[in-house]
Amino acid sequence: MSDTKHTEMVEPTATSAVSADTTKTLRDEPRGRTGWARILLGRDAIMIYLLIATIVIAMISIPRFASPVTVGFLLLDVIPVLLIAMPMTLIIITGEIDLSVASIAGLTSALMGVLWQAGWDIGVVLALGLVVGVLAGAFNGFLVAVVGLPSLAVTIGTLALFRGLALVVIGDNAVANFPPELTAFFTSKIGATGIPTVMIGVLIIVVAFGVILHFTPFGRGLYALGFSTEAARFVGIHVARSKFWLYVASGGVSALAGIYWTLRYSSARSDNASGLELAVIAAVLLGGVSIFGGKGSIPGVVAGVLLIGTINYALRLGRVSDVVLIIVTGTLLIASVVAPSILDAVKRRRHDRRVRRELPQAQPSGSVSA
Amino acid sequence: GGGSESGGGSGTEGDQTITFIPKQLNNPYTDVVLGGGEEGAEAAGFASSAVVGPLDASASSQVSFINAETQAGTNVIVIAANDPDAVCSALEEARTGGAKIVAFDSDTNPDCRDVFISQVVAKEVALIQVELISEQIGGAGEIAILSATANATNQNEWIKFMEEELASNPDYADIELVAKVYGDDDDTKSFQEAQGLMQAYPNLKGIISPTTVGIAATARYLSTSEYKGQVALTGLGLPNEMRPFVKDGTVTEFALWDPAQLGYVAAFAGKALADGDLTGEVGETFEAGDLGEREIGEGGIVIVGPPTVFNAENIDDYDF
Amino acid sequence: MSQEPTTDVATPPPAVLALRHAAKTFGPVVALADGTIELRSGEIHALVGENGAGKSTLVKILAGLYHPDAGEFTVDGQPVAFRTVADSKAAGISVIYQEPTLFPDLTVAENIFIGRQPKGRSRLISRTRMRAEARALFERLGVPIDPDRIAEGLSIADQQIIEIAKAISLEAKVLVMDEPTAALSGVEVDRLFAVARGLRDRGAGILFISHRFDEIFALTDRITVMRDGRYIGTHDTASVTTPVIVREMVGRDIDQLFPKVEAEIGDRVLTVSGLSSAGVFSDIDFDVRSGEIVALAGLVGAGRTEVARAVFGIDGYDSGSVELLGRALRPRDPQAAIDAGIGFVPEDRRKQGLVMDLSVARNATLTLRNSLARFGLINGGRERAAAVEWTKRLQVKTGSQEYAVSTLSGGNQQKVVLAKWLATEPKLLIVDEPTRGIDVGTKAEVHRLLSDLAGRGIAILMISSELPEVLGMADRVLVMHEGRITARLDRADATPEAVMHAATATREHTE
Amino acid sequence: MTDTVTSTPTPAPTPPPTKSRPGGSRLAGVLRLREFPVALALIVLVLVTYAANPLFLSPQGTKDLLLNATIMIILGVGQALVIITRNVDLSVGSILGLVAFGTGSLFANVPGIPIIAVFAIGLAFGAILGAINGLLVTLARVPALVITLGTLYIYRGLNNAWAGGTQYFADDRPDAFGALSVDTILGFPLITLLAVLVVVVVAIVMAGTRSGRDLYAIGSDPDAAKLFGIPVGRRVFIAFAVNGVLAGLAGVLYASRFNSVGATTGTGLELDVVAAAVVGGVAIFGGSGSVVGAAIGALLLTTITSALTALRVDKFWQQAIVGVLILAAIIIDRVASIRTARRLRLSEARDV
Ligand SMILES: Nc1ncnc2c1ncn2[C@@H]1O[C@H](COP(=O)(O)OP(=O)(O)OP(=O)(O)O)[C@@H](O)[C@H]1O
Ligand SMILES: Nc1ncnc2c1ncn2[C@@H]1O[C@H](COP(=O)(O)OP(=O)(O)OP(=O)(O)O)[C@@H](O)[C@H]1O
Ligand SMILES: [Mg+2]
Ligand SMILES: [Mg+2]
Repeated sequence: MSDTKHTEMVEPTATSAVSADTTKTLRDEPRGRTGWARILLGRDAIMIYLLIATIVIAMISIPRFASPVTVGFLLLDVIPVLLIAMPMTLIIITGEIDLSVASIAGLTSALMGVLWQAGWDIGVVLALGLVVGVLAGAFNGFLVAVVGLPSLAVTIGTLALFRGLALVVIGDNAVANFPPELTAFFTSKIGATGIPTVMIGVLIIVVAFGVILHFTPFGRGLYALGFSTEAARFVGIHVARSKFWLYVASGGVSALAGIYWTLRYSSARSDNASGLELAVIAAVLLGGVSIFGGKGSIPGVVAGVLLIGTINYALRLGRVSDVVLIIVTGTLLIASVVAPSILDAVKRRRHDRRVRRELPQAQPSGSVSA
Repeated sequence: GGGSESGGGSGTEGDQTITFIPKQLNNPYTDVVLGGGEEGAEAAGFASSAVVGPLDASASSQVSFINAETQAGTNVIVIAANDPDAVCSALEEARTGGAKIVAFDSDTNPDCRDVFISQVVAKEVALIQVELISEQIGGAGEIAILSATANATNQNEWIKFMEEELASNPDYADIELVAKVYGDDDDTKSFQEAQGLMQAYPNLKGIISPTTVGIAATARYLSTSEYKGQVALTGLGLPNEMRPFVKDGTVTEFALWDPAQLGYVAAFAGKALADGDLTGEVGETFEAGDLGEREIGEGGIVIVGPPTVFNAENIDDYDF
Repeated sequence: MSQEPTTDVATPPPAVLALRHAAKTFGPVVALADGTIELRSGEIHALVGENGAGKSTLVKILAGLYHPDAGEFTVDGQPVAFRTVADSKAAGISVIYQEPTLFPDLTVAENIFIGRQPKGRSRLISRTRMRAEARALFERLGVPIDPDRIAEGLSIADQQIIEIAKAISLEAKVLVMDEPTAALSGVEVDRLFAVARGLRDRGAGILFISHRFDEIFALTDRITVMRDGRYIGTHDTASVTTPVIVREMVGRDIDQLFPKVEAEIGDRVLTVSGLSSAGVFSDIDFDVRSGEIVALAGLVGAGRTEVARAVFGIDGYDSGSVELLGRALRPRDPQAAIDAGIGFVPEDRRKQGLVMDLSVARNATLTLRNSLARFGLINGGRERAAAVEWTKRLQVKTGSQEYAVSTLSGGNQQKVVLAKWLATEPKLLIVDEPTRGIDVGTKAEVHRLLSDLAGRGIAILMISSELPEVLGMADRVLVMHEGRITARLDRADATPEAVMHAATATREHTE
Repeated sequence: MTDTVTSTPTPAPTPPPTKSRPGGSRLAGVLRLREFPVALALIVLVLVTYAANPLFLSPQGTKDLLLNATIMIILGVGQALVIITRNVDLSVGSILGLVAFGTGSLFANVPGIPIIAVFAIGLAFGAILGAINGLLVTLARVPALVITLGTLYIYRGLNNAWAGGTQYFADDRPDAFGALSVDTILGFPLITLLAVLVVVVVAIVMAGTRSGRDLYAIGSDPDAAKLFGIPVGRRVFIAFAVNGVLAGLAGVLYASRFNSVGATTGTGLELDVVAAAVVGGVAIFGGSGSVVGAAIGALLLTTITSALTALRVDKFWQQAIVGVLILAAIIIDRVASIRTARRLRLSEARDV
């Protein structure tokens, strides 16, 4: 059936139907923003302004902060969080969570160490590292998406399991003698820009996740199923399949983070990246992703990751104790969720006042149907 | 002094800076070491000294502190490495920027530092502990080791020497090392590891814990259990922490060096390096303030002093 | 016009509850502009109005859930200002909300008594007493529900019955019921009415909201009409007729409620053969042709929804086949069904039909997400255009396309569901209870729409529990009973008696 | 046919066909309890370990087992309260740390302070920290996971700032205080008895009082609870505050049992505590589970570590086994609930 035919079909109905709009609105009440205003005043934009403000303040108040060296060191520090935050964003948007990411990175690292020690080719070592991450992710995905178990509980279990396997694999050894060319590559910079070479790969991954989430049918489906899996099923979204692949992606990207970690620090150990999961989740939530699912964006999360990274680095450069840093991180996190509800309360109060002005408290009804 | 060719924030002699990066902040042993370090830094003539470091003793967490110091143009970085290799590339970068690197307490990979200030000769520490435990258990029986983290450089080196000594020295032929466990320098974990040892090895006669957190936690467990007085305990501990356990008989003797001296000497070594008076070659010497002249030994290692053995008689003479 | 606004009536029995000139706004939306209701004790009072007229909003004010922006509120003549639901409960007001609100993890008994569980001698909760009291309640309602069963997985009808049990057990002096019958079948409705009359006779005031006029006229004593968030008037039920009420509700005359136009019936679109699912339905055979409206009639729980879900691929089935235009459909794959040209308007629009927190626009284009993509990427402009086009065509009343669909009234929500399926240009549209909880005006609109769609050659499978709707709309009626089709009636043969007979089929019909 | 029972149009039937469970099937009831599989796993674990290493249940061994579990049990009970309301508190490790350090510092700085006063202050301190979580969660109506992840960092930061490198040792505290976690009654350490008392009291409140049941209702469906008039905010706030009190109690007991309290005391406990509750059958999305289950879960998780050591299982395997155990618990729970659902369907179908 063609589009035009369809139009004709419904049009008559529309014209003959009631046209009374029962949805009255108040005068001079701010409407939902549209177009550019929505983008420029949105949650993501605010995160980006905050990031820029932080950078500017740091440049002014902390000597030497304004330098390409900062860019290099800062980015090298945030790469693992930034990487893992990508699939984590998608997973949290679907209303699930993955706490096992850091353990997968640790497992990858441990396995790389053992294989490399045993004399395997480095290419094979890297490939197997990635494969084990993907398998670990698939295991999570199977339990969460296929069996339908609650992800918070499942991934607390696999958090222990994967870290435990890392210990089983490498024990208390640490493997350090990775090929120097390779480890050097992982800390190398692009010319004089100070930007680490590996950022190119990271950027590709970030853009890929951004496009998937924001510009594909799959991404649209993720938001829908984040709010209501049942309604999502009724529009043909493959709920289990979508979630399964997200966990696989999470496992794969966590493995990449594990590889990066191993080669950047040139050290494969069972405890690599331990505790990173909470840092990633903190950054993702700060970036505006709702822990209940359905809300969030990649630009916001990138800004969130960089904001924490920048504050982190600036405070260290200013030799401010890490004590302050964790207090700041915690406060930011709380502020990021509390601030909107305070704003809401303020808005509601203003609204109430306006309403009282517009709706006389006791007006004779007398209205009779004519 | 010679012109140090620092890149980033080159310091003439008058405005040199030094930064200490311990394994972990807010740890009592570390605080004593750092106290000595800051005193040394002042005495050696640094314009300013700072202490930065992570709140957790994880392998890679020190790297971003090194990076920040590199960028800040610090002249001397004194570090106790959580992982000998993980900090390496960052230290290399710092050196490229002109900084001098002094490792203390726990060594880095020798390639990425100028000197290592060691408490004592590693082997000597190991032997003393074996000797103490052997005395306490009467030269025969099962013993176990309760260490810090599985990757701790210094602990692992001592353990290696202990194992070698137990295997080779005929005096210890009747002593059997049955287990090595790790308390991760965490009070709770060490406590439970000690407890697990008792159950898993009913015939256990003694425990060596070459880490201050581990020995204190183990002592606390023993003193509150039926094993008090049955199982001997020795290792490396802080006198202030161990005093009650020595007094109540849980522990007879344990050892340690003076941690403050470690920091103190490290500061002077850093100063000599920064001034160009020292390059890190074997046989070079430098003046370490009140502690006199020190020499760089094999592998670029400077030994601070012999360990002290503490027991009920002498423990009240020490306050750290 | 025959009406007597009670505001003018000389004070007969005083109102047990009176809300006057109440207003409530949500952001820019005025949900209630001038709501007024006066409820006397010992009466059953109907509140009627189109979808979005503000009935539920008014109810939530009575319940203490919403704080009105303006208006005066008295209970027993005393001004009150409820801060929480607990306040209104304390004042003797008990409410059944439009949407069932059970706690899925708690037992049925506990759901009824939560917050006021009977206590035993130890001053702790006595489960035995609670169970016994729950059982007594169900006996009174004449329904056998196990009080120890957890509420999870109960059918909507059972949930609604538990809500009713909960409300009457409070022995409140005011009972407010917001569309309690929407999910109930005739027998259950009758029982509810008997209970309601009993309560009235004992002096309770009952406020009853429904879109079904037969119920309103059968049960209530007075009727209050609302339109556009405003009070229009109150009538004695005995002295008023449906057309009058309808005119007041919509502000105009509704001439034709079921404008079935004869459509040309073409080729077979859907063929279902031998479909069985153990314990749910068996041997379901039927087809739907283009331009034809086939109704699946039956009592609630006959298994109609289950058949539709299996056809659409939400649920699996054990044997049989589903073919669309001669091509077999993959089981358990709704996307395949959508691609093949099926649209499905489910019965529970809040849980299944819509993603309540997403915007109107996103909801309207969710079904289009694949076809809006070029090279795998969605074109934002086309998406917006599609959303605007389809919500306009169906005249969805909303402040903005960007508002969450949860802020719309029930009827407008249903229109969004229809919009999103019509946008896929389906060959077969399955509509499950398409007018549940929808006002007369909108209902007529939906019927006209379905009729139009059929006229355009779309095959329509309609599930409905409302007999007039079934009889008015369908070309053919299939009646189900206990998971089997017990009768196939042509439009001409489909009398109310024939359908009801098959729906309550005795053995010989099923064998 | 499935459950057509409730909507059968047959005229009002005689009393509901549900039979009250006869006494004989009480055993079946026990077998169906959510706590049953965990308790069984615990018993099997203890027996197997005992068979392999009799020392495991020696008086000292038993005492150690119970002592190890004590703090986790108390934390698990508190966490269960919060999880049942469909919230979570990740800050318990930090609360425990702050209170433990506070306890150490009280004894060190206020010589002669009565032990009971220290307990009171510790509990009050915990209550305040928990109440801050509760206030933020209920007033700002934001997800607990985010808030308590935030306070996890903040409380830990405060602990670090307060303690610095200072640690207080067992020596700084009166012997009577330390003896609490050493002395036993009939083989049960005093503080374990305290933990058991906590479990019993909280279990009775949760099962037998209206406010306890409200917590389940809130966790089962928070929106419905609000519609129903349950004071959701107040109840959730109280759950957080009580959890804070219990974390505070755990902190005081920590100071009694362990040697040192300082800046890092209690770090990283949060996920273990949540795991204990989950293993004990508390549904992570609220509404079901019990504090007794959580306590058994805590006991199981702490016992497994000791058991593996006693069995001389390679210590590198321990964490992996704990992971497997958590997963097993969740899967068993799911299987059990599927079977319950099937049983319901069948029984109601039979009633037709
Ligand atoms: N929470 C809310 N936020 C914004 N708008 C709302 C909200 N609740 C209701 N509305 C709006 O208020 C108006 C009245 O809604 P209400 O639910 O009271 O209608 P109703 O008469 O009960 O309709 P129905 O018969 O469909 O249930 C509608 O236009 C609706 O969109
Ligand atoms: N969500 C559910 N959970 C458990 N059982 C359900 C659920 N929905 C329906 N049922 C049960 O499945 C059986 C078939 O119900 P179904 O909804 O298919 O009937 P129906 O004929 O479509 O009735 P209607 O559409 O009028 O509700 C009924 O016994 C019903 O109680
Ligand atoms: Mg309504
Ligand atoms: Mg149905």
